[in-house]
Amino acid sequence: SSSGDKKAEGTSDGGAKTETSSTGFAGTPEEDSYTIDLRAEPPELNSMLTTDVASGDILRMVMSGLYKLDENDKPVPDLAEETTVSDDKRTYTMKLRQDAKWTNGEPVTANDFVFAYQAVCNKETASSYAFIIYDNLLNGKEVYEGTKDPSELGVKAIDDYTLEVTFVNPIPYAEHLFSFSTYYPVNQKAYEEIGAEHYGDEMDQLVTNGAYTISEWVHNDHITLTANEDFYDPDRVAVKTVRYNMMNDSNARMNAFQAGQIDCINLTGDQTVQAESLGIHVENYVNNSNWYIQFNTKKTDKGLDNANIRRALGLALDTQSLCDNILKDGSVPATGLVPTGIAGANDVLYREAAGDITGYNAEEAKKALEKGLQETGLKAEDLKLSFLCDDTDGAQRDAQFMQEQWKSVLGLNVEITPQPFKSRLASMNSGDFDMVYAGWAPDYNDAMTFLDLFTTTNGNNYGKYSNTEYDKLIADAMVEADPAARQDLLVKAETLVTQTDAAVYPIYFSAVSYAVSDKVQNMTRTGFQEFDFTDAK
Amino acid sequence: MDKLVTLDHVSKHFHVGKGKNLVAVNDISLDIYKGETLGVVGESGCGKSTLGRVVMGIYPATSGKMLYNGKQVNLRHTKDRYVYSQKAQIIFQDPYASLNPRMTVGSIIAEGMEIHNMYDKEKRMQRVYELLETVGLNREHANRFPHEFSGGQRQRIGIARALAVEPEFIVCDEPISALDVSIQSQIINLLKDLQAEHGFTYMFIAHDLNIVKYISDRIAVMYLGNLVELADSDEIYAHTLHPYSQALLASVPIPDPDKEAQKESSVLSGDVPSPINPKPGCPFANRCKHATERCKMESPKLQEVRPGHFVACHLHK
Amino acid sequence: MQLLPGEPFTAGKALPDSVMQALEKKYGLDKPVLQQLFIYIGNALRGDFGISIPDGRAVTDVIAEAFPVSFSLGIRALLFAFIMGILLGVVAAVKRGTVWDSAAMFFALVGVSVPSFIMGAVLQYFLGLKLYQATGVQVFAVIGWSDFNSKILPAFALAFGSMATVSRLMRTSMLDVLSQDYIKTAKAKGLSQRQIVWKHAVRNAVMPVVTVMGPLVAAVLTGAFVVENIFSIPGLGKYFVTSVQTLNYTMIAGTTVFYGMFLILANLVVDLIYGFIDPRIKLTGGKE
Amino acid sequence: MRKKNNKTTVQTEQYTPYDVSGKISSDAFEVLGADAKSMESLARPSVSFMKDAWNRIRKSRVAVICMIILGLIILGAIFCPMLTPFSYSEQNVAFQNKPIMSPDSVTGQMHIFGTDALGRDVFSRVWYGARVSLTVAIAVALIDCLVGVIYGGISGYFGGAVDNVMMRIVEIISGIPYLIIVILLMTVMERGLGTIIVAYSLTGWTGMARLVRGQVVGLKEQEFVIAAKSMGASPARIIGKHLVPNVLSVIIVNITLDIPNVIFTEAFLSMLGLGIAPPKSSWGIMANDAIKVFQMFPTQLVIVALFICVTMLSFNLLGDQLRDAFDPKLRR
Amino acid sequence: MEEILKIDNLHVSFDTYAGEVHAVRGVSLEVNKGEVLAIVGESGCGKSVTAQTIMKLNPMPPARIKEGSIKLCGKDIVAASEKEMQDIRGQMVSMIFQDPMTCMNPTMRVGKQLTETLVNKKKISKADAEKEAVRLLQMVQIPNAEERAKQYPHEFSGGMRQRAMIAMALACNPQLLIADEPTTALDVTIQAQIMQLMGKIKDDTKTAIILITHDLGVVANLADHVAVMYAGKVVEKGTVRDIFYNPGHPYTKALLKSLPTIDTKKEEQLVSIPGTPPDLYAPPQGCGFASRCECCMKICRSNQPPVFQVSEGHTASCWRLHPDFPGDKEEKVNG
Ligand SMILES: Nc1ncnc2c1ncn2[C@@H]1O[C@H](COP(=O)(O)OP(=O)(O)OP(=O)(O)O)[C@@H](O)[C@H]1O
Ligand SMILES: Nc1ncnc2c1ncn2[C@@H]1O[C@H](COP(=O)(O)OP(=O)(O)OP(=O)(O)O)[C@@H](O)[C@H]1O
Ligand SMILES: [Mg+2]
Ligand SMILES: [Mg+2]
Repeated sequence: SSSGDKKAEGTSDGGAKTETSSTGFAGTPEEDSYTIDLRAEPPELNSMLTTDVASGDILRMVMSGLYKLDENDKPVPDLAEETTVSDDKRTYTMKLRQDAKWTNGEPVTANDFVFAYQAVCNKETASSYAFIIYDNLLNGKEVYEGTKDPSELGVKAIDDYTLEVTFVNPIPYAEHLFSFSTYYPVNQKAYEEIGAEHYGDEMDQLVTNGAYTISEWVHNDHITLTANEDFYDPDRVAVKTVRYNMMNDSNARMNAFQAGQIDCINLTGDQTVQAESLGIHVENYVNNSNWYIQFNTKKTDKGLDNANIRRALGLALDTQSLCDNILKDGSVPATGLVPTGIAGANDVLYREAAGDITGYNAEEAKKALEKGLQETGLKAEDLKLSFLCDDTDGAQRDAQFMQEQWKSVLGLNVEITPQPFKSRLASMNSGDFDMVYAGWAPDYNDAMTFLDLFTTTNGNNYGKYSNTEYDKLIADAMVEADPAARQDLLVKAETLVTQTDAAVYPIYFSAVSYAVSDKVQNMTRTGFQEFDFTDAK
Repeated sequence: MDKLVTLDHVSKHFHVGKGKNLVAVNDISLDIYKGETLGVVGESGCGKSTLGRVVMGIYPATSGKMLYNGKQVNLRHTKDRYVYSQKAQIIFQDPYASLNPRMTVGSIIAEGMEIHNMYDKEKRMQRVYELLETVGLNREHANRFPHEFSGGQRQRIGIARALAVEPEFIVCDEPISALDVSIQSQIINLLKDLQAEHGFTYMFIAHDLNIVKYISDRIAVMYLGNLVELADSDEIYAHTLHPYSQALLASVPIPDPDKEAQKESSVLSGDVPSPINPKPGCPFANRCKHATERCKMESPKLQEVRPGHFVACHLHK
Repeated sequence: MQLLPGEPFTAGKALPDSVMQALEKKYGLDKPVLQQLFIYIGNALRGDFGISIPDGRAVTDVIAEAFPVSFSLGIRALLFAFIMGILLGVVAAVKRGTVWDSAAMFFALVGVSVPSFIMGAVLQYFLGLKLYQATGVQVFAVIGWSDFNSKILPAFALAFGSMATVSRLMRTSMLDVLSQDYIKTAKAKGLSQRQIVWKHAVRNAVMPVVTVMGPLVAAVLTGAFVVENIFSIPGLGKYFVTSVQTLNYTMIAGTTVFYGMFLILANLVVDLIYGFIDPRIKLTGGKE
Repeated sequence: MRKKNNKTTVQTEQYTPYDVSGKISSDAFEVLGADAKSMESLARPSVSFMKDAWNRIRKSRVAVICMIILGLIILGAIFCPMLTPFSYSEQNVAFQNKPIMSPDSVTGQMHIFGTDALGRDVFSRVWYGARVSLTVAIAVALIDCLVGVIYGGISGYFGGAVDNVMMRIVEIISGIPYLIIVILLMTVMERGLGTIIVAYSLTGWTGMARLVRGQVVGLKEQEFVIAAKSMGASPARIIGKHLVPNVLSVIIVNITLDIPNVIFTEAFLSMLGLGIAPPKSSWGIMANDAIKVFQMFPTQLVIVALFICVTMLSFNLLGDQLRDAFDPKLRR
Repeated sequence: MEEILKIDNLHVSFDTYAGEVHAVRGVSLEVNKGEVLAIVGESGCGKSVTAQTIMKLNPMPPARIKEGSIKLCGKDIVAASEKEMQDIRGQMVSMIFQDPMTCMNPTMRVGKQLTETLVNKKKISKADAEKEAVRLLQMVQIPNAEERAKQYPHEFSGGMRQRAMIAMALACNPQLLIADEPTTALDVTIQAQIMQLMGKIKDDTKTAIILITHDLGVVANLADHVAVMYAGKVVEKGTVRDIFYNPGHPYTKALLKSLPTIDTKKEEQLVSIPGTPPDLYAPPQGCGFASRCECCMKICRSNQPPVFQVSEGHTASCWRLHPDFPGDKEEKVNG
């Protein structure tokens, strides 16, 4: 190993953990406390409004919902002690535990759920994730639009500790939904006292019921969680305090980690290689997100209405090389739209069941391009394509890689237009792009979260892809109660959109690699739970 | 003799900061006759240069009128000033600062002719050479830069520049104060010769009284922006009337040890008051031996007390 | 949710129109643009810069919280830049033409020639990490803004460029002052070199340096964007960088207006200091 | 010294050619009179101010070295990208982050400065980056200079209310940290060379304008300007012929000191991801990329940093030297 | 008479960018107690350099004493170290400069600038020093001395500043006061005030004064002895009366004639000295004045004239004073 780690090993000062250290990165000196890099400030700790991963990470620690995910992303009961599902798989009746308490001393009751779901379904609340309730719950749309009374929403408190939730369709991933932050309960009294405006803005403007409580929150710097003494199951707590730092700079993270100021950091691809060479303990998980190229099918003059041209652009990309040489963080080439970790029917992961749909093939790419050009009557010079991507270093780097591939394989000069995330979304929204490099993280653990994006009417269908066959496949899958049959429909749809029509071309399934110091134990990191310390055994 | 320039109650104020009014020239009326040399003397800061510049039209007067050859010139008018700028020229005190260091001597001298579209290019150059020779330099110097010349030579370049536009009237703003003693006389002689040759009218500003007396026909004495005495140069020396003029004359050291030793000392005490927002009354009152209550209250008017001899003092009626 | 590469954070799902409308109403974005602008200006004049949209906090609150950190970092950096810069400048001027002069000016040149983000990263790596690994003692913290040992490196990284500017300026101005007549007078009075330099020269030489304090404050503020980012300091600069990257317009506008006002204030303070140092300037008027 | 004789030699120190027997021959005392020719002759050859400054610069070793370095960098920026076998965007991803002097795995040609994280040739990128960075820097400096000189010249010359209004505008613009303005503009405009130049120029000229104004305010009270005025010269002539040439040296110095600032800003913008669009390279982009792999492959940063620092250093030093060369106080 | 200062064959050069400036080329002077020596001469002829060399105030480098000796009250100045010079300055010799506007530290109160020396040199307490400062200001006729001491220089008028400078210079009772053009920047009426004050100081304190000026009127008023300098050399030296009434050197003669007095008639042409002084980068081989001298002779161009005695205590350097000089055919200069 390198000299760097030897020095650190020899000189780690007097921490209790020194002896147990196997690699020399003992982490922070404080006992019974982890410092984790959260990378950015959680913008929204109001569970009804939150949309982002960082806030989700904190809420997961401080909130208990009906279900929670275990370390394998399997939903397990949390507050729901006993669940009965109706035969049509649309109604869930749950008995709640009676020993759960809010931090303001009130007990957690079924009404807290009813209140939360009704509030989310209220336009005034302006919840970005309202759809995840109103799309699924009975009468959701009508209540949201105000045509029906909130009391008609598919959620009822049978009594204080019995909750009944009714869905519009049978939902195979219902338990997964119950673990999602929008489905968390909210204490009505606290919410009304603090006011909708400020709920969740500061640590004292939030009432929680979970394993940890927020003990310190310095915005944009760090947030500290301390084990909740009133939690109904104190044993689940892995460590007394967890401090989340918010650091922007990847070098700073690496330095801080090596200097023992932090216990867990995410690594860039290059850092992964470096960390391994320094003997740092590196872990890796697939985060169930994918990155893909979406084509603007309305750009007729640039041949993007032609499936062959689109396919050529996709096939020309050596995704294996991208993952191996550029990303280097454990990401794998995409073989379809749905990432490897997404659940499928009958306990077989979806990807395994569906098999490989897409992949790199330079020869075919050239052929497809030729064919496409013939079909459209365009010349290669006419394809003055621009490639929209994020302005982050990673995205630009990936884009440059692809740009070079298009040039060397297809002889096309593609121009990169990096934009800040929000501008990129705005450009996508207004159809002001040729090709865009976009990524999608699942909202729930089901292939549908990836596939319903490309129906004609979906707001996220920025490429304006429209195929009635595809629309029908998705619509059928929505109401199909049999999991296997449903999955078949989805695989057909996936093949259609990525291969036959190539309206969207998947690039890779992303993974996260991270360094972790020796002292950290019982941390769960998966695609659906970026950090979780409440799975202690 | 004909009047060339007439100043009629000319004042020049500068605004220096809020509510502060610096009275550099206060209500001066005088005539300058054709072909004469009018000497202007006074302490530093009394407004001599400002008066000279007002006459030149560089500073528009705050109030009052100026007539040239009997015609009023409105110096706020660009046209008037342009026409006037050919008739009147100025020679400056500082031979170092008054020549643009980035221009050749030739182009400095030619500039005025260029501005006034005098002659064609070739003739202009010819004139430059002539002028250089007139002031005792030679034509090779035309391509050189001012910093290569000594002070006296530069002053002569300044004179050549003023002569280039063939003016009638030249304001000499202390043209010799910055020069060495041994050079001063060169310039004085040159100015005198030129006047004899071309019949120039000079307004000659200086604080060296000996030189002023030597070169001037009439002398104006200024104090704190005011004209306090005006008379023929011999007259003013023979019958000095204003106490300030008297003190001024007495203060000039004579380069002769015996005479210096005999001279009775009459040193003025005190300092010149500030020209900013001046108090009413005679400006000299605070230093004057003869000052009375009246002097402090009422500023004296310039009056002719002897033929051709004007003075502004309550002592003289 | 929409994904940012490598940073699976901010969601950006195309929201149903109904949700969009609800959000726009909540943030007052449904009104005509001009009206929004007037409302914004009106509010800004009252010190209300609106709501930072991703986290829903008042921009004023964010500034009130983050600025003190930036300020404390900036003050340290400025003090450092001034004290070191003046010392270097004085030494260079007094020992003009010697090795001391060359050394000081080379140091200063390096300062103006190395961008602060390179400086910051290099300092962090060598003085933060490597020194720690070599000695086992955390002489300088690598990140954060808490103990004294975490405040040295960022302040230094931020100050370095400004220090260089100050020292160069100080040297020039010092040389200028040293050639003034009143220094000759002081020397003629028989004062020692030390007395001349410190009692007579420095105060006069500092004046032109004070005039660049305004621009220097601006430089330090903008430099803080980088340094706070590198050292993970919860200051306004770090916020600003994030705001730019996420196009948080209210935050960008608020910070800009605030910085603008702050700089105007800083310039006022500089004027006051100037008047204090130079007795010729009275606060009511200009120079004589 | 107590000799009665009126005309006694007190000391004779000089060899006199005519002194044979202690007595000086009488023809030595032949009166020649004042030497009119040598009197007004100028000993030194005619040199213009600029020529003189140029002579001094040439004599300064530091300045010459700086100019040679800058000349080499500019020449390199022009020619090196044409001469290298690799283009700035050509990738060999399997051959990434290689040290200096590595022969390419495919073509076998030498990567003189190694390769970057995408397997691109650092040598050609650094020279291509020099093109971009220097173009931006010089373009911005010239635009700043043009706008600043005109603006400052007008403001300073006319003074009074005009000056007041114009300077308030400058104050407002420079009251906001320029980076904020640049960043704001960069977010609304399309990225690219032109945009950076425009964005930076929009704010950068204020410094020059102030400087020129300050100089002009001082100069316009100078007697040579007043002389021109009294000659009837128009304001345009005065500004153009008398004022601007006299602030030229200050302007030149300021340009040399401005250029490093622009290079720095470009680098900084690239660091924020607002620089020029990939795959083009600039020093800022390269520094930003190199910093990411700095701990593993420090040479990448060292190379760009060296280029940035040496250029900045050269411009700064040259600026200092120019300032000295143009300083009237140091002239004789 | 007690000799305070003796300069012998002093040569001072400046090493500059353009070459070596031979600013002072063999100056010999002596000053006695209670006497005023005036040094007159053209601008750039080396007056200030000579004076500043006495106090070693010239920046060294670029200045360099090439040759010669300076004895101040018997002390060898040329060999003195900087430390010794600090004791000499202010106590044995002090200096006032031409421009009172720039010679005082603008950011220090006038009183402080006075007490500084006192505390430093005389080692008296601050309070005493303040009292002494006020006394000094009163001595130089500054009204309201106590309040004035608390003011800054910019609140003083030019004349007052120059007087304060004199007070500062006299604070430690130096043996020798060097006044380098003390009145050039002032008005005539103020100049008269300063001259009167200097005369009084000479009489009261018996301080020797070196007065540098190019105004012959001032010389006539104040000086006992005069040294005329030209192009780095003393060309003539003697008592005031010698110089004014019996000048020996053509330059002195021309100088006296070149300026009009009140009695000069308008019709008279002034005697003008054509040309300009030589460039001290390349001083002429012969007499420095040769090129401008009306009666320049062959030998003047090639050989530097030695010092000749005109009368007792009156010397001049001109070949015309050589015993072998055949005499004027027609008196050009005196005519
Ligand atoms: N441009 C200006 N702005 C403000 N004040 C001015 C200006 N020009 C001159 N003054 C003031 O006007 C007064 C008269 O100045 P002026 O230059 O006319 O005096 P002067 O008699 O020529 O003095 P000197 O003998 O020193 O040349 C002075 O107090 C001066 O400060
Ligand atoms: N620091 C210096 N560097 C180079 N040359 C110098 C320096 N100081 C003085 N000189 C030169 O020495 C010569 C004599 O200068 P000095 O100041 O003694 O003249 P001066 O007789 O005092 O003239 P003035 O009447 O103008 O004060 C001049 O030619 C001058 O240029
Ligand atoms: Mg004047
Ligand atoms: Mg002098």
